[in-house]
Amino acid sequence: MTDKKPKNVFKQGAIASEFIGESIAKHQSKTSIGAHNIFLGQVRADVVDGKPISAIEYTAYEDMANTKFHDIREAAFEKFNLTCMHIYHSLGIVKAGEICLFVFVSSPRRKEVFKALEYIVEEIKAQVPVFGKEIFEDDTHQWKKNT
Amino acid sequence: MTDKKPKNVFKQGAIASEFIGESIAKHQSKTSIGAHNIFLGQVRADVVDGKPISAIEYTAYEDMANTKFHDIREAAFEKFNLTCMHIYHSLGIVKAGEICLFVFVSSPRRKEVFKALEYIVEEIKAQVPVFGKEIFEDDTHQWKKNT
Amino acid sequence: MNINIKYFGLLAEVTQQEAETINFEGKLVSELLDVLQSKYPALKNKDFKVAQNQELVSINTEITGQEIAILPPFSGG
Amino acid sequence: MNINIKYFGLLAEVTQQEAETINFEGKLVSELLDVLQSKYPALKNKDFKVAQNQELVSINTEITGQEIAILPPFSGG
Repeated sequence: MTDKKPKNVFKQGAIASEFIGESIAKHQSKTSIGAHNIFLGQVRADVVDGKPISAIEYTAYEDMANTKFHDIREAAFEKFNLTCMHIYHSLGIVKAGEICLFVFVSSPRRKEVFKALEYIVEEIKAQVPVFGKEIFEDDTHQWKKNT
Repeated sequence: MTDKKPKNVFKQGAIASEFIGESIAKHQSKTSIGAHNIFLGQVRADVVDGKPISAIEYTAYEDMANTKFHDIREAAFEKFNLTCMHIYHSLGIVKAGEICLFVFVSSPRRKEVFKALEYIVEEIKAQVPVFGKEIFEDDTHQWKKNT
Repeated sequence: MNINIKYFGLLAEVTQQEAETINFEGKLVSELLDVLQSKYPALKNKDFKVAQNQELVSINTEITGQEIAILPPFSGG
Repeated sequence: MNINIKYFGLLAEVTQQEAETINFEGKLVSELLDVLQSKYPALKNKDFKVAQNQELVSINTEITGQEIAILPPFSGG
């Protein structure tokens, strides 16, 4: 199913593991699905100049970001044989070890979900105006760069 | 981390969504992880000659299967930069819509998890002696064939 | 020598058992399969692989193991 | 004309604000950037993209929109 209007992909704070479990449970009534593939982005406690990152604070150009998420979604449904797709991204503070990105695709066939999930995640990293401020334990910060 | 001895990958019956959520939660203390990728195989209610499949009953040559799962695990750790890997496969009855395979890989970097997960799932399909009996609502059956 | 043979999936249906012990005096996997296919003619039309000591082997392999498994196409996941 | 300018991430730090309205009499994105870089000299050394009406545009694009966003490198996920 594709939605015609951009919906809000952002969630305030970290994405809870229970929420992910419940999302999986909701798909068990869809018996045409044979394969799910889930990507989770987790905040790493990278050490920079001896100081570990304790959290990332995410901000976004929200309207443009939701439009881009929508475009990525539509393009993925166009390219791949998908039954469902869900994307959630955090805004605000997400601590090291917590989850900041949850992408969930489902299809009758496994080959489709592998291709689709990698496509969607790479598109999100490249196309969506979200900005991560990496905060150290001493309250200094640096701006996250995607590689 | 790699284990030196094959462990039992099989679980009796379907894999619960709560179990998956809890597995994700357990990884939040591992703050070197930046990306998780999860594959879930779900039993499809395919219709054959007008009859829908209501469940799959899985059997396996268990000792050989656990050895093969172990070999796949070791090979994946060798090939890819992974922090963790978990594989669970159902035995016995799994109803349409329920989950029969759960593969979970984690790494500092996303590129690694995409390559690793697809490798592991394809290897499981090709190398592990597990057999699915597709059961129709009228209690007739046919033997599952992987494509 | 006595060999333990295990049958799985469709092949356990065809042979109507999951395991049996047979006395085998030959040398190669192919000879053992001749014996089994005489005993269970329906095996001839089936697609299967043979594992010896949990490793797949070709029909030209010498039988050295005590445990032989007759495996239909794998269909996990 | 009046243009609403939004700044994000590092660029909001550099300009010390998240949004402002400026009166702009030029035509191209490049001319607007000249104005902003005069106002905020630290912008000159920064890597950023410009979005007009939520689409990325090049510096040779004509300004037609009321909302321009100055965006540092994306770092979602």
